[in-house]
Amino acid sequence: MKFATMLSDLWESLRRKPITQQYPFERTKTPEHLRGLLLYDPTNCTGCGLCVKDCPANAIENIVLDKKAKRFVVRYHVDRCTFCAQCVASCRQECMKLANDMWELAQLGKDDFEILYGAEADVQAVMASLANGGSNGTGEPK
Amino acid sequence: MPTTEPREKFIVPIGPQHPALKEPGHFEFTVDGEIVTGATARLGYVHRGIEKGTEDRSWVQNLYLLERICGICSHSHALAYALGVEKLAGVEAPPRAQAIRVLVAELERIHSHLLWLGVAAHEAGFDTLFMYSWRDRETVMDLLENLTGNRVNYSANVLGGVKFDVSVEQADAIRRGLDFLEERTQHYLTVVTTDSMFLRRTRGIATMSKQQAEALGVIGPTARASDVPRDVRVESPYAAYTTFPVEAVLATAGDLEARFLVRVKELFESYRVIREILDRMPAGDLTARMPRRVKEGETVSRIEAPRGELFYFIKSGGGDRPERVKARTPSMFNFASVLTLAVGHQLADIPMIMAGIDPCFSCNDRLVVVNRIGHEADVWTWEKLRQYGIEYYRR
Amino acid sequence: MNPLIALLIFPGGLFLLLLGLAYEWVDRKLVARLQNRIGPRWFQPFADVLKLLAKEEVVPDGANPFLFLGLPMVALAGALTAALYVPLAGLPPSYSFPGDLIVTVYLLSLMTLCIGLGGANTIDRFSLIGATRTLTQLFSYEAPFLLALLGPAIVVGSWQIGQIAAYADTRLLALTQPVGFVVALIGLMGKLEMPPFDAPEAETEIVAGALTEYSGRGYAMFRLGKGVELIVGLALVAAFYLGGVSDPLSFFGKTLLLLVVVAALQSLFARLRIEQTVGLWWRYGTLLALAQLLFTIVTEVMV
Amino acid sequence: MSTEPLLQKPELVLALSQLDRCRLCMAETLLEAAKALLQPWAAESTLPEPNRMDVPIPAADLLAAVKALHDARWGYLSAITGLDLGPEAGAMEALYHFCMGAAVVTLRVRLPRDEASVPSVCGLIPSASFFERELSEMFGVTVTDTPDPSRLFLPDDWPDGVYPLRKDFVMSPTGGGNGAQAE
Repeated sequence: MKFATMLSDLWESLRRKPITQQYPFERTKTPEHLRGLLLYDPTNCTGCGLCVKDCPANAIENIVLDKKAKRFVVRYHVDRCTFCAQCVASCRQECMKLANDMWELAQLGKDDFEILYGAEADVQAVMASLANGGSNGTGEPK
Repeated sequence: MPTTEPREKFIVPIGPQHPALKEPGHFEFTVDGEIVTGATARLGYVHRGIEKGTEDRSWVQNLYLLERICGICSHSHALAYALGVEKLAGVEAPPRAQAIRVLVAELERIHSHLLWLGVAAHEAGFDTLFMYSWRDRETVMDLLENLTGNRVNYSANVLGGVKFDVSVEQADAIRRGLDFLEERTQHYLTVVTTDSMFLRRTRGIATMSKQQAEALGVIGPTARASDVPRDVRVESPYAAYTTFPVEAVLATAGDLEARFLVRVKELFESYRVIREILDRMPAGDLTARMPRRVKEGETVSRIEAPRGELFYFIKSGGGDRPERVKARTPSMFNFASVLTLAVGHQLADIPMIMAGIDPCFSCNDRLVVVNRIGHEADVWTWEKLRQYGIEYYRR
Repeated sequence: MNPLIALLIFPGGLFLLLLGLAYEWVDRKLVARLQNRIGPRWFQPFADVLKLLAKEEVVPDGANPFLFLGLPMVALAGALTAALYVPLAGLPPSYSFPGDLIVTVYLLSLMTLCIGLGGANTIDRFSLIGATRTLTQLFSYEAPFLLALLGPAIVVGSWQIGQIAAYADTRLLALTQPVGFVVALIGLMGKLEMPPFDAPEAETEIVAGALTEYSGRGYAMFRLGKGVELIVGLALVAAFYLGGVSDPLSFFGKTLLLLVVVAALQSLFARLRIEQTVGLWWRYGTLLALAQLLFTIVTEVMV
Repeated sequence: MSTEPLLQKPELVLALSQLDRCRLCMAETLLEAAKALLQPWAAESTLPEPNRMDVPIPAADLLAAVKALHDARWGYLSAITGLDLGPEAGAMEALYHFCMGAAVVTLRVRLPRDEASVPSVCGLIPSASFFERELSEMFGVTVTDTPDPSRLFLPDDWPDGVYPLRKDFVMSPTGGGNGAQAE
């Protein structure tokens, strides 16, 4: 039946700096496996759509401009994504990767949450068609 | 109460909204004179219809839906589901993946037990222990973030294996983290078992004898605190527990202090198993080929979540969507059986039993409206109920 | 110094309120640092009070509005008048008459009484329970705390705080009456409802205890009253036992030293249930205080 | 492992004390024991998995079967699962899962879809009332003389007669049932 068992802790924490980390001013290095923003490079993508089917949050749309010429544009909804990296596991051609340094993803507007990945020309084409056509948010590739 | 006319039953409501209650639930004790005749609860305030949700998602998507049933045992749910689906599909995850799954499961057990230690200390007003145990919990959460990529929903599993590998540096980081945690846990063990102020709040409270625990079918650490050796890792080892066996930690007293003891001692068991896994990590690849459609059939998958046995029943109709996924979480089971412990007890014992169930349900300071025959409805404060209990025994 | 300024500005009202908040900040900061946290910014208590004063004061139904609004004022007034008889900031007490020790202790417990009544006045279940606990705890620590303060009074042979403080100025009474000092300190923690005696406002069980229904001005006044009570309590114990507070340096030094001890004690223990606190006080607190008194009287008579 | 003698019948006294390491044959011995206990109904029991045994039980004999397992202290009732085989099959199943060690015995009670009713086991296993309440509110199986038939999970204003976990429950696009139980 000891009396003040936490005394050693109190004494030790008096001599140490408080453990709380002042986040915006002090930043620790993000761990290597951290799952941040999704990055997609269309070079060896075959347009199979496995990533679209497997995504639990329907956050990826693979817009197929031209299957043979391998011109694909991925429309990525950051606000729906839960960063589970299932797309990285499902994609057999390893075109999907989650960045481990981009994790402060807050945006001011809702439409900033939509990112179009793909070759420059394709992205412009899709942007144009989106501007007037405005495809709905469903996940199946066109 | 010598009155002869039939006693009607009185409902003693204990309301859903309470600051200490992390999960909202409403409890009603039907009282016949002094004896509690019925105790029931009304849950569902956070019911999200997950079992219905699993029926229109594919096998892969369900993994992430089921992971969000509970914050602190998300990996247990994903592991139970993945093991079940792999059994159905006849796929065996490679040994290295199984070992990593057990590694993350044990890290999550440390995380969950340290969290419970803090919350229970906060319930007893011991805020310093709460602050320190949650500070040390950060170490294990950093380890998990470093290893899996996320602090809470680790999403470590993929059907047929795991997503990442454990590199040598990560293994060393885990070993260093565990050394620090082990020394701290040793300190907490002395605090929990010797601090006189704390023992006044935990020793001899809500005692559950071995027979009661077995009859009620309590599971997990609460059962092991009453010397009932129920631990799915020991009884029916899954994943890599066959190659890295675990001993069940038992205590005999069965009161709140014993439950503290069991959970803190289980931390030491987890440290041992993790070190063993890191030392003898089997080689091999991380995932096995998994068909997109699962053969028809049913299976039961049981694993040991931090709070007790997690029971999954999965039925597949041969398509790429499950027909039925039933997840029975340990807390529902523990809670139902301890509530039945209340039946037959004196109304005067209710504060102790409620305080002992699980700190996040300890609502030992509520207003109780008790109207007995002959008296008009008088409003009892919980203190009055407690004092009434004390005098009742003195008579 | 004309009495109005003394009453309103310097050792009286404004200075006391701000000092009370400053001491409350020191206490919260110390407890945080002992728990390895950073703790609040230096102006946090002032910001809290300002915010509360700006907020609307809601009178819950089922509570008598006159009583509900009046009690905080009486509580703050009680605490402030108690401060008149106590030597503050190195100055002798602004007013003192024989027997003002009993009046001061009574005025301080008047404040706790107001908190209890404030809680009992509403029909909200949490504040009802909080009120019963506050009042039970009030009757449990009152006796030992008063007995512990009587020790030095007997040695000095007068009940006037001013004289006791002057007498105790050069002698360290804590050495001659160590038990009395310990009981007084623990009694002070009981009076201020600091853990382990914070059952009346156990936030995990009954939200904010008796003050659950209070908001806006009423709650701010209770908070200020508690700050003043902290100052008065510390000043009393320091004046009696730690060798007087005749100059500002020793006043602030000694009271802050006591505050450090109290903060350490606060963060060391778990909260006791209400019947355990009462049991602790009546069994150990009172007996120790009586033993100390007996010992002092015996030595007084012999010498 | 509670090792006091499991069964009184001499030929079935199992040498549980020397707990050998191979769990599978342990599970088999446990399943044998359970099979012996459930003799009258165990005729058409199947073994879908090495450590699992399914025993179809008519609703009327459910109490007798549960009593047999409970009195011999064979494991504990781990869960009750409701299973809707679909409107075409016109049948539903209530599965009572008993677990002991690595063995799992499931008592399968086949029920007609429209007025499915099952006796309550709360008399033997008091803590089963939660499972029965969930079964009744999610599948519409009326559990006779269960101590507390009130709802456990669904909100109070949930329309009666609508059972969300049935196959023909129409999930409205905004989530949550629109009460359309396409019978």
